[in-house]
Amino acid sequence: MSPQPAPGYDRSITTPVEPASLMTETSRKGEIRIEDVVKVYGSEAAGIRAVDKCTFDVPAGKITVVVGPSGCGKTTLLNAIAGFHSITSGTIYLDDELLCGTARPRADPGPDRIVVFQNGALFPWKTIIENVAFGPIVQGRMTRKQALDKARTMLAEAGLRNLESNYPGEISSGMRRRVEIARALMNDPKVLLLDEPYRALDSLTKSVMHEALLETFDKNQVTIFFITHDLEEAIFLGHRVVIMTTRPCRPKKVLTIDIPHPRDYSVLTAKRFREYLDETVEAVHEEALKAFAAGERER
Amino acid sequence: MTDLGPTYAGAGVNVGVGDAATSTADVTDSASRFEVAAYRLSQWLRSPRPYLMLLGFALFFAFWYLTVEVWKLPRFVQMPGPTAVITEWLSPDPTYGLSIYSPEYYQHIWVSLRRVSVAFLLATATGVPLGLFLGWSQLFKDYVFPVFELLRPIPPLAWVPLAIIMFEGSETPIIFLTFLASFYATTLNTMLGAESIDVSFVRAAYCLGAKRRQVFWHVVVPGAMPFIFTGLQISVGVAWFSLVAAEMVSGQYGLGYLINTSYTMVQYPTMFIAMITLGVVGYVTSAGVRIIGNYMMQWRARELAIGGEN
Amino acid sequence: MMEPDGYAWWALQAVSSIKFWRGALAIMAFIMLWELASRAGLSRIPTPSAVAVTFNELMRDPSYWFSWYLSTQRVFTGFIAAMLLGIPLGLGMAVSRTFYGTVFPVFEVLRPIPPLAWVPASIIFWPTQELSIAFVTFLGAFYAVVINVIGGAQAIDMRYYQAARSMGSSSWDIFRRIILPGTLPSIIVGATVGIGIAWAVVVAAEMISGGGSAGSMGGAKGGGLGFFIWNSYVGGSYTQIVVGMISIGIAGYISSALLRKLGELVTPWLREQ
Amino acid sequence: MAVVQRAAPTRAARKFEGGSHRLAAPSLHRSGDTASDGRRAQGFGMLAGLVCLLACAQPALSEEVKDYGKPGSPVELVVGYQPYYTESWSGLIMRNKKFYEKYLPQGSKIDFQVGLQGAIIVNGMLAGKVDIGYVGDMPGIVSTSHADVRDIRIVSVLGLGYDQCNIFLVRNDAPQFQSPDEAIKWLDGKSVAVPKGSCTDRFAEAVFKRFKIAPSEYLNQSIEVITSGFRAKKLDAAVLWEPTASRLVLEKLARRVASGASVNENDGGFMVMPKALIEQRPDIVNGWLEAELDAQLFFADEKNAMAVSAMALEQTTGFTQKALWYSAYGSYPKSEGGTTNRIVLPYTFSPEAKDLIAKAGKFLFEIKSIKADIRPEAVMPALTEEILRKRDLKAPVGEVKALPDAAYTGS
Repeated sequence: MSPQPAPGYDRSITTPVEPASLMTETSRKGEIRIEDVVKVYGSEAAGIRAVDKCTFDVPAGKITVVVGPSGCGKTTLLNAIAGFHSITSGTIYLDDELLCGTARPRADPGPDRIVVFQNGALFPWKTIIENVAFGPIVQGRMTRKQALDKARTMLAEAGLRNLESNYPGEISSGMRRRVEIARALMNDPKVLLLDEPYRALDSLTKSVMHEALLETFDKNQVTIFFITHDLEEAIFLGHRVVIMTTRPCRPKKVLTIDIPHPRDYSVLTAKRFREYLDETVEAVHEEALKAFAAGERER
Repeated sequence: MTDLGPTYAGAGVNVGVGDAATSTADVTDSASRFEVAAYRLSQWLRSPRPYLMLLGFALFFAFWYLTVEVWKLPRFVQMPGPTAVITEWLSPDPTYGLSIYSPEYYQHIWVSLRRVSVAFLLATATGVPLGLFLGWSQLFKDYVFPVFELLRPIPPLAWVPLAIIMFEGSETPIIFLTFLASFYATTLNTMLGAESIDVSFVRAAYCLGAKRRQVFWHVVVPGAMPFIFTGLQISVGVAWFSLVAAEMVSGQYGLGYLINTSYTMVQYPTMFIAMITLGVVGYVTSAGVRIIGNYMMQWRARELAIGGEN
Repeated sequence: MMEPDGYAWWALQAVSSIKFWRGALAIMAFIMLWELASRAGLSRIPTPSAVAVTFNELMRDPSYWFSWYLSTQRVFTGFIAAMLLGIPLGLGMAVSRTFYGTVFPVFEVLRPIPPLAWVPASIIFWPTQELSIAFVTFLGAFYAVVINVIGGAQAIDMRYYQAARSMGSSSWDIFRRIILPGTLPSIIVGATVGIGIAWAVVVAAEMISGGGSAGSMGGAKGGGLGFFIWNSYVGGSYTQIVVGMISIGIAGYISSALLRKLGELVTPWLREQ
Repeated sequence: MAVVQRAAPTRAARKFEGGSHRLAAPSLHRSGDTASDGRRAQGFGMLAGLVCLLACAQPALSEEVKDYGKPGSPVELVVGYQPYYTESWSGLIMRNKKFYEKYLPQGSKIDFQVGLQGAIIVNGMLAGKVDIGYVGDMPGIVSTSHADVRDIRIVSVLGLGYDQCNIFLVRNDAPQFQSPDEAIKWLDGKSVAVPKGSCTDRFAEAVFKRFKIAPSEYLNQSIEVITSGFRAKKLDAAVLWEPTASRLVLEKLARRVASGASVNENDGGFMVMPKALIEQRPDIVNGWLEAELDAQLFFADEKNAMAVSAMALEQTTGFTQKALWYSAYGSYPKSEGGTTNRIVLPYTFSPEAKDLIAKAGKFLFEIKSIKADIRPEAVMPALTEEILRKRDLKAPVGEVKALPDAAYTGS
């Protein structure tokens, strides 16, 4: 099922569109500082050490992409930030507010850090619009009518206008990803945590999704913490790319990609892109070999 | 050798009447439900299925008719033949006093139906919440589930004598036995339903700011719904199983009682009428639960109609 | 260190886990509650202590074990017949459309009739009481086996066929190499469900044909755990009823567990899932 | 019926339990049904139709008749008898004293099988598993009404009685009744249990019709279920036959308040045999009836009271010898429907026996228990009359008298 291109989406115009309706919140920063985080599953001795002394920053309002071989602990890190998993030691700060540390090993999940899951997590038993309006209604921030109206505008902007009353099972997986991001943005999160969201998509849909994500980012300037194992995707999307070692993961190389935003597809063939690629592919390949040798079954 | 050519297009699970071999991708709202049903019906009629079905029934009745009435094979001769059963069933003045014209026939059906529905509703009212809590809170499950598992292997029908002793009158033991069978099926399936919910839905809900209670109502309950209805269907079938046994042992009215009494009164046609009625009523009740299930879960029905995405 | 998946290691793991202790505590509480309730005369059910005493006596009584033997024999005759007939029928229906079209509607119409409704008819039809009870257990297990086999055969992924077909295998190869192994897991599931139902049905069949008003000839004899419970009820010794119930629970549990074990042996590729 | 939902919860194997809900259109088949598919189905249908027609044309086998062998040759017979039915204790005595061995050819094997009530024996006879039946009046009459399955005839009268197969029992804490009639009226609106299809069932429905009584529950329960029902205090009343009635009274589980004698309704026990046996083996039938006469004479002799109750004790479970003795020889006060001569043993079809059969038959047809009134050829008095004439005895051949309690010498 080929996704219909969103109407009115035209990359040719260069001036960024000022998203008036979304910037009402106080200018949120959304900077994450991860310091010496260690995570061991199971008992100290016999357990599996997933994250080892991991330290790096996720700048506010920027896209940070974490790349690493499968099963190296990236998802554990994301889960720790989101508050699904506890950490053994070290600290994670969000805008200098402590998310989790030795005192409080597990952060509380909240609408400031919303996760977009690998296989998608739209509630199949709610229609598209109910899904999108779910957050504000549940938090009691808006009445049902207000939430539905705002959801309707969000969907319209994302070009998903005529799908409001459909169920997630009835639309393509590409469209589902965009609804999921719309659902997240409804809550004006400080950080969007994306756990390899485009992994299951074919490459054509993937490229459309990349451009849609960039377009959404242009409008919202929300901090994005993006996990993938696809290097090209990382460089194309990210302001900053963090290359992780194999398990237990530690940042091996941190790269700032100074290709200006908003980027479009032409970037892929740009010389600068290739240089970044050469620089990083060797590092990533090395880690991939080690992971392969360990026979790590991708969790 | 028979054809093994598998088909790939739209070979998903069909729902509702007939075989939804619709490979048309866009079953959207615009095509009204009636047109879809009409299309499926015409598709069904053109295919050999209805004729095979008739053939199947014809063979079954022929076998029954021949062995009992024409060939009179040794073991079969005591059985009443289809003609005897059907004439008794439809005759305004039945020889043994029971046919579609006699009010007593409907009283038996009504009593059995009432018992099954009371037991079924009780089992649903207790089984579903218990199942949901078992699936939802690990602590609750650690304490309650072992006791549940301790009692479950004992077949509900082994409770017949104890039920007769424990409960007053002749009605409550029967209700208890029917309830017990359904209760196990409903609780277990609901629990499995609650447990089978993909953890990312729960996490997504928490992310979106839902509190624990809201997650329970907005995620666990709807998510477990398909399993709950599987459980309810099984529990209706199982309720009929134990109702029959309970009625046979001691009771008044009810199809199980009717089968048993017509056996001791040597009225075999009436016994077969009761058995067939039991089959039909059992089928109708479980079909009813299935239809309610499909109606309640619109999202699943429409998702499956299009071959169901992963 | 014990090798990780050895039995001893598993047992140690089970005992040390908190879940085990909570479960044990809950069961203890349940039994205590039962004891107090019965002793206080709340319910007419005999107290666990009395039941334990009777259980102890019965252990030495050969006729008690003989009823185990009879019931098991009836369950397994019915069960094996259900497998021998059910699996081919299920596979046949899954494989050929004509067979499915003809047989399945009749099967669907007969299935809602509870097996126990067949007890009187089965007493009339079959010459001996053993056969009539075995027929009823056969019916109980038969439906579950056929349904599961059909379900299993259909759940086999299309790609396996296409792969086999592209490698030029004949219909027989596909049947033997794809459908049979593919359906094996659901045959096991069907068997486990079937044996559970068979045990429940044998109890009632023995009760009804042994003692209930739809009794068959040979009045007092009959035997089997179901009849043992019925006889204790009629004889007025209520503790034996509970003993009988527990025995059937254990028997049913053991046979299902055995089947599950067999299932794991037969389908090794499913183990590490 | 705890249907185990998920043995091994593997996600891959889709599991179906007893009640599968949406059975997928078998995706193994071509989902688009091409014409060839249709043609093959029709062809298949044609073939099956042909086979049916061929089969129907086949001549019907003769009605399945059991072969009892040539006259004079040894025979194997199954005798369905009721040790739990005092009126038919001649069967009990036959089993113990083996009188038939004198009259049957050498090497004949007789297998006595216990039936909890007459109807079960009749079902066995119709299924060809039982050859001779000792049954009450209702099952006896009902057995003759299924000639299409197996032609069964009543050949001898085991006994008639006014307080044998028609005893009203009530729970101990029921009010004290001045008279049996008052007791019977008390039953209105109560839960009454009776083994359906037995002589007490016919008797109870006849009495209820006559006294215009409508019990709140008219439960079909076997004698065992009724015994346990009284023990568990769940039943108001029951209509039973001896010896269970005496057992309940002696074990103080229930009180006897009335019987057939209080309403002048008698009942009887009969011996039934298939026509095939009577026609193929007159020697066996006569031999058996001679032995039956000896058994009834033995039963009628007061001296044998203790011996008979001992035999009964040996062939029943759950009964004391005292209860068994009381069921046949005990004397119950008039206020409880007691009678002086407990059982009359007519052996052949005395006028009372004939009139009982006619009355009962008409009533059973009225309440639609049998398809048509009794066939005249269903009753065959000639055989027993011939034997009586040969031994120049007259019906009734004896009576079982109520004896004083002292006569019971057991513990």
